Amino acid sequence: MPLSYTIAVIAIPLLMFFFLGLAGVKMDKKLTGVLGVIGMLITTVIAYGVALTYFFGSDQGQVADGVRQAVVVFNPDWLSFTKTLVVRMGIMLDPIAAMMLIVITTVSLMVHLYSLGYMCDHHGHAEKGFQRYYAFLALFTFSMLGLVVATNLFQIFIFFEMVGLSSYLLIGFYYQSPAAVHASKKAFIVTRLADLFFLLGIMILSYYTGTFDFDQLVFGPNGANSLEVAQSAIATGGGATFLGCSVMAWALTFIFIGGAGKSAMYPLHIWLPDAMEGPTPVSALIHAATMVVAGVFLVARLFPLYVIEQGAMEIICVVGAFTAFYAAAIACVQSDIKRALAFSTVSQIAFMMTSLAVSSADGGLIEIHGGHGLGFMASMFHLFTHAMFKALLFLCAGAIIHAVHSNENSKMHGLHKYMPITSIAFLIGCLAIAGIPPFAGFWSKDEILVACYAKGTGWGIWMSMVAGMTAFYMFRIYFLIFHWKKHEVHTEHAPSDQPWTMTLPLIILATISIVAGFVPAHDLVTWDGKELHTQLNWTVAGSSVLIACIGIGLAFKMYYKENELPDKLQARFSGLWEAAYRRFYMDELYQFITHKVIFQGICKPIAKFDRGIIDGFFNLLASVTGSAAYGIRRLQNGSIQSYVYVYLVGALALAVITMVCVLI
Amino acid sequence: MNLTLLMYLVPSLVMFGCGVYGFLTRKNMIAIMISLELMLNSVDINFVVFNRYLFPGQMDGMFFTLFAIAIAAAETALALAIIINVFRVARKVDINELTKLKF
Amino acid sequence: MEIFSNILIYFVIVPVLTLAGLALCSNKGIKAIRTVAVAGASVLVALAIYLVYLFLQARGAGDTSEMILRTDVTWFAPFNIKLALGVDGISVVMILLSAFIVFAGVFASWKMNPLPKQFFLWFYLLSTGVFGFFISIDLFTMFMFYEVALIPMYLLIGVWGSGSKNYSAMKLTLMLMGGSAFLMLGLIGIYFHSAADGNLTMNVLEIAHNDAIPHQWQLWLFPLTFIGFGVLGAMFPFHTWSPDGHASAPTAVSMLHAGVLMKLGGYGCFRIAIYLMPFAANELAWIFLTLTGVSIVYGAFSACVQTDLKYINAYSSVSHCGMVLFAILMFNTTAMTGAVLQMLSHGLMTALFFALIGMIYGRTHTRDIRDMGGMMTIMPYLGVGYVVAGLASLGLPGLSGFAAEMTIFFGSFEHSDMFHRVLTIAATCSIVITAVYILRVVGKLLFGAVQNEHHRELTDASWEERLSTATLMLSVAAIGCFPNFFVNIISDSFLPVVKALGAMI
Amino acid sequence: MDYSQFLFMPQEIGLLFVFLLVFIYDTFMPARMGKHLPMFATILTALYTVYAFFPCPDSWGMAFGGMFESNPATWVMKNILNVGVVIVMLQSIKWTNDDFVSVRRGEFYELILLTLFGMFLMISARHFLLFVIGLETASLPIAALAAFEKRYYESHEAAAKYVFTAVFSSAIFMLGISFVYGMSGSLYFQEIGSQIVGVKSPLLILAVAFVIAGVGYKLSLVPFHQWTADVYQGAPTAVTSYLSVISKGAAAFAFMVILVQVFGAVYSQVWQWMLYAIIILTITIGNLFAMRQRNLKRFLAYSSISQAGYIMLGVIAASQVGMTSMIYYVLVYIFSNLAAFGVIAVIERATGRVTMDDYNGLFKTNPWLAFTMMLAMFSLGGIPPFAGFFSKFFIFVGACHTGSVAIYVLVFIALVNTIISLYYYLLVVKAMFIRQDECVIPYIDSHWTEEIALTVCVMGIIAVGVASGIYTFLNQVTETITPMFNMVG
Repeated sequence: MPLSYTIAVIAIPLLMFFFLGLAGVKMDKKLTGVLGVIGMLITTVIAYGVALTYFFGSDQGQVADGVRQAVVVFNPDWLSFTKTLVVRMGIMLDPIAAMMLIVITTVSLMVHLYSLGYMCDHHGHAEKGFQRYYAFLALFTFSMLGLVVATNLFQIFIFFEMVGLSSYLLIGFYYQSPAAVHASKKAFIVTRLADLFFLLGIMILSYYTGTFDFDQLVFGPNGANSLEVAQSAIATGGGATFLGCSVMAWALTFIFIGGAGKSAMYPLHIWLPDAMEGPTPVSALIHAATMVVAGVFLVARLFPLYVIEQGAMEIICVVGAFTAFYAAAIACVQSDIKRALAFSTVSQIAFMMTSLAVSSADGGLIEIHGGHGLGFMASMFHLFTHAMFKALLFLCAGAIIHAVHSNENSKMHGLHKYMPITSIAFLIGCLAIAGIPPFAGFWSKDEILVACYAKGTGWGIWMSMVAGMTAFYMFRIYFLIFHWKKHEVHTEHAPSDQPWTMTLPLIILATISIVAGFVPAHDLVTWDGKELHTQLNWTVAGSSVLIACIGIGLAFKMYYKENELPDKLQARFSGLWEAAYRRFYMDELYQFITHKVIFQGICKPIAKFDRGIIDGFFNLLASVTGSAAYGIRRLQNGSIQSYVYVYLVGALALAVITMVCVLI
Repeated sequence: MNLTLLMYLVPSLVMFGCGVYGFLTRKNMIAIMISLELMLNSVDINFVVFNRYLFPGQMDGMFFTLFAIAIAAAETALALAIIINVFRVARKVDINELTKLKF
Repeated sequence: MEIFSNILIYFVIVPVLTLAGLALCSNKGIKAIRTVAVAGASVLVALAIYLVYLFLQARGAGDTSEMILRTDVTWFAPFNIKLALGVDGISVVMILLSAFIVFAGVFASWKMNPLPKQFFLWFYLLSTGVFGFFISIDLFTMFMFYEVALIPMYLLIGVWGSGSKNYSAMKLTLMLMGGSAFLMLGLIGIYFHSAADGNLTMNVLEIAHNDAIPHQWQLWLFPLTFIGFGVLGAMFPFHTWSPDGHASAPTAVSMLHAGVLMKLGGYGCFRIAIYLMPFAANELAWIFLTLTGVSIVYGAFSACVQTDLKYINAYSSVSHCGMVLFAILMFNTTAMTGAVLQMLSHGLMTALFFALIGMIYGRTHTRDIRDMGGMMTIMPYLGVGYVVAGLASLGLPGLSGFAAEMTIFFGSFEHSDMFHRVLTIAATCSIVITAVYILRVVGKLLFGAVQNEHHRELTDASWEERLSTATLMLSVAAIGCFPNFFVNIISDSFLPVVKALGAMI
Repeated sequence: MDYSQFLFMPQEIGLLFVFLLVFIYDTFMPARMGKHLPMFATILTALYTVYAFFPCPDSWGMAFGGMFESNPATWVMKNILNVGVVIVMLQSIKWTNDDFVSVRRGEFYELILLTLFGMFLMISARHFLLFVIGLETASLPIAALAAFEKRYYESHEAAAKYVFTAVFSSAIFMLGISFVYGMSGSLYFQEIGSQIVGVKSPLLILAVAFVIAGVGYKLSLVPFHQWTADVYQGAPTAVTSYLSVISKGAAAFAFMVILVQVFGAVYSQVWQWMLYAIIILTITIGNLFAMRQRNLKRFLAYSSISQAGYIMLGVIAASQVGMTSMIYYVLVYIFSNLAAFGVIAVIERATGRVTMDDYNGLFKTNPWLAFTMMLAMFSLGGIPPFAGFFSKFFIFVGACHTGSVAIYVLVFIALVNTIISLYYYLLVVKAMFIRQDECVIPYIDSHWTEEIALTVCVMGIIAVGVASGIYTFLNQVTETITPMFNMVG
């Protein structure tokens, strides 16, 4: 299948958006849903075709002397700032783009299908705004696909905004609930703040390099990432520095902040838990699998630049490692399963970031601190697997919530015997994320840990510990939902497995989660397009599995059967527990800054100043004139003699003053 | 004794001053009119004197004076008529009556 | 009369004819009045589009002259005042913008009451002034049309306005006229130094080519003219007429005023102040850059706390128009192109905003966002329109605001000087603040629960309202999706200015 | 003597002729024919105006030993005044036929014509004797006219105020002239001008100040203005309008001639600065007072004071351009002010209401009157596309023509003042268009003569500005007297 079909992959969702958004209002709700699914199915098929062609078909000239290179399908000008600095809207396929195509379309298709069931009440009636929902899903899919196939940095920025918008619209889908509106607003503004830095980064970068295009920033002559090109691009900065750091370091850091906003890195993570106000399938698609990894994708895109600007890389490393732990710690105590999953997402994305960051320095340094990018490969691999099993977990959670009408795990307990399929699927997901072989998560996470150990034992131990926590909190959730104690039925009818539209995606994703680990990622998604030969590092693998098992065991001990242990521990470390439960008060901090400092401290005074001082000044002018007019009216007192007096004095004064001026 | 220019100019100036002073201080309109006459006449004196002393060769000043006298007469007539009108309405010739229109 | 062979003059003749036609209508015959008004507006749109076609054709045919469609007709010979017509890319797009907004404005004031006839009379007098300003390149004529466009505001607001309309109308008129007082002095000063060889001229192009204005004169003529136009461009601290004025003005007037009239300011700043006095422009740019930079952030911040829809919009206009002047003062083609894009974008977007606000106000009879909520469920069409306008305003890709602002930011950042860089970054921050207040109002107004149960009976937009807003929405999307089309029209027109400025540096 | 030199004053002769005819009609016609006298006088004046537009081929030159000059400029100025007078007469026809004034309608027209004759003398005089005669002829009858409405007390008070201050100022004026005569030994403008070149005596400065005061009185320049408001308010509206435009226009022209021809030599040292101060005072004080007025006649009085200040901007330029724009300004001002006064006169005649609050909601009942008034206000405020805008712009350009920074500052002050003036002009518009009132003035069926007058004014307001030919023509005319400005130093 010719690669140019990618255009269709982008175009179909866009058309679906306009079609469903405009015409959908008139159509039957279910019909629009089905149309959406069909459209997505076609998109997925084409995307798979294109991606597989790119990876395995060799007739498209994308592989040159063992290097898998980027193929630009088409690339028209969109907006030209100057003759040289031009924004283009194009489609480019390279390993990570192709991989992302698969990830996005797969998860999106699953979610489309799943939503057919999810967005209906128990009598199978579609909810209000069903068409709008599918239109927005299509819009998001379009934006995300456009993002990953971008040919230049600015196009990525544009689609960053677009995915931000669709996320805003979907989080606020239930726009009559204030919580949803607030959450969507928060999500948009936080990511917008990050995008501001992204924009500044692009400004600086493009000012010094004079281009947005990747093929001048990072892609070498053979169309794959090349350190030399990145080197020269950086060099165009002419060693210009700002506050002691090179401008390029600033630019790349800013760009990373942009990515961090989307990928919910600490301290910009606060929007993600609230984003769970949206429909659960949306959380699965946007806030677990695809959009939130945009930041990782962005860094991976500019990987060679980061490799050379070690300063920026260090920042990413620290932020990633810290976020991984921080989110995991919070995830351990959340009672709302979606929030718990959200924090586990944050933690997992932090894994990817860290792995990218350590990548440059991993085993066997080759010429200029390049590294053969095990971490890069691991990160992308984990991105792939994580998308699958996290989507699975979220969809399971959705099924559960749909069954018990609550997010609180206290309302669940012992659901295993009511909804076995969901339970097994969820278990698979947990095993995958916990990194138990042979499930998908094991392979990718193992590579990551290897990369981390290669950077330094400290980093490795730290990340292994976080991996252990991951296993613990995931199984804590699992046990609390499906076991712990007998389920007491709250609703009129007992919870049960959901209709096939919802279970089928679970099964498919579960299968993928089992087998995805055996995808030959080493050969396919490497930073320089060359095949990467690694063999399993048994010490790391063994230790990580061991740690995972410990975590699971702990969770089993504490949460499999109802017991006092959790409460005791909670009482023992109540302060810590409280802090973690309240997410270490980050939201309160933001609340304080935005409301007290900015709103009360800046906006209100400025508004007062405007009305009072500025406007007051002009009103003052008017009133002064008026009162002056009132004051001088006494001159005209109606008496002839005073008139004549003024006349005479005026004439004489005129004469005298002139004499003084002229004669002296 | 021969009179110099100053000996005429100073009195005429004084006359003018008196006229102005009278205009500004008197309450009776007739009196005010008289002081106006004083002013006009002092001007006439000026013209005549300048003509006689400085430019004896010509008559401009003299003629001007003649016309000025005529004009003054006309003015007086008109002013008197108006004063009478005012008197008809206000029953007074007090200048302070005429302050209804102001500000 | 060879002047009638020039298409440009018809941009003035058509509104005047419409005026005449309206004058002939009877006060009662609302149908006739509407017909005439719509006819006039449609003809204007058609003319404008044809003009764009002509322009592209001329440029395509390799006509690189600075202004095309030039015609000079002597008007006041003693002062060498001419009726000098001519357009370059900037005026062309401005004319296009004005035509579209006039078109939309006619439909937005469809049910205008009372005195529809008089309303449209003033409305078209205003349009006459606007078009006249854009087509003429003679200082006197420009200034005349400028004031022709200003004065109808007084009656339009005073008679058909709402709220404290008397105060607002008087304030707006006097402040703008105060601006034009500065302007008039500046123009006279320019005129008397327009030529070294004594034969003075009012023609912008000739003055620019003579380049005879002594530097020490430029230094105080430039501020006069720039402030004169800046007042209309809502430059801090001369912007305070804008919130009150807009709040009291009727819908179509707000549309036309924010959409087109405020653009006269930016256009004039560039065409007269900077173009004719590059030396002073270079010398004094920093003052006005600071002022405009302030108004960008300042306007955005003050918009955050407003509760009246029109006040919010007025302050965001201060912010966006500040961006226009800011970019114009950056003196490079990219930023200036961005400025014109921003004028287009802001014009359409704000017109859309005011149209929607007017329509909502006409139904709910309140503009206070605290009294409204859940409008999306009640009037979905207007709701969606408002969201679109909001997204355009906060610069979302695919809508006009994004292309404009990005061009401005990247263009301004081209400036190698640190001062300009810092200001640019400060200005860039406004995109976040904009998002804040736009989402705030969208969330309060459209989403959430319905505040007032009586609102549930309200109807959605009627056909003419849909037409009016759809026109604007499509234009916004068109600019947003195909910015390069407009950039290609605009950007070359800045070369002479940039060259003149470059010669100064 | 050579009677042929009377040929140099065709307009004056014609005017006298008209005057005599009216006088004869008034005296000898039977009483029942009396009601046609106003129409008769008006038509006659109109015909004469038309005739006066066509100068005799060789009518330019000096007469009576250079006392009297007739040149294109004076000719144009007189024609402009003629037009104004015709409009005033048209407006007053209906009023003079009212019962209370009908007995004296003859005097009204005769005095107006006589005053006009005096103004012609002022305009053409090149000798102080003739000038003084003209001045007095132009000012004294107005006192009688002011006292025309015998039934109203205000009329008498106005007349008294006018006559006393007028005589006083003419006394001061003549004193000034006597000084000049004492210094130069001549009363001919040009001779004096050549005599005082380089003279820098306090006496001269005093003389200049007194002359400015004397003529400034007629122009009602601050601080010689205070009679204006009271007289305008008290006098009958027809007289007020006549006073506000015609005599002001004539005085402005004569003023410029005197200042340039007589005192041109001391322009830059002496009278430029006097005028500078006077202009600032006049415009500002006039505006400030006008802001608070409710009575429209008084309001227009103050507005006309500040307008006089703008006219002086043309004088202070002391150049041909300045003179052109001054004449142009006067022309426009005649149309605008007469339109305003015309509306006021109509409404006052019909309802007797003259305050601004009476005009609330006028547009609803009398759209055309309101429209005319609005045009007048816009034109006075200098709003395009009406004539006032052009005249203001050109008078500013004319002033700045001198090129001195001081004048730019002056123009700037004037411009700032235009904002204030716009404010109070808009107050009237606001009253008519925006304000509402329960006791609004009912529909007024105005007389056709008044309608003609108003129509002429409206056409003038709209056409005079846009039709650039008028200004160009005025420019050509004044170019013929450029030599006059040569000795300005």
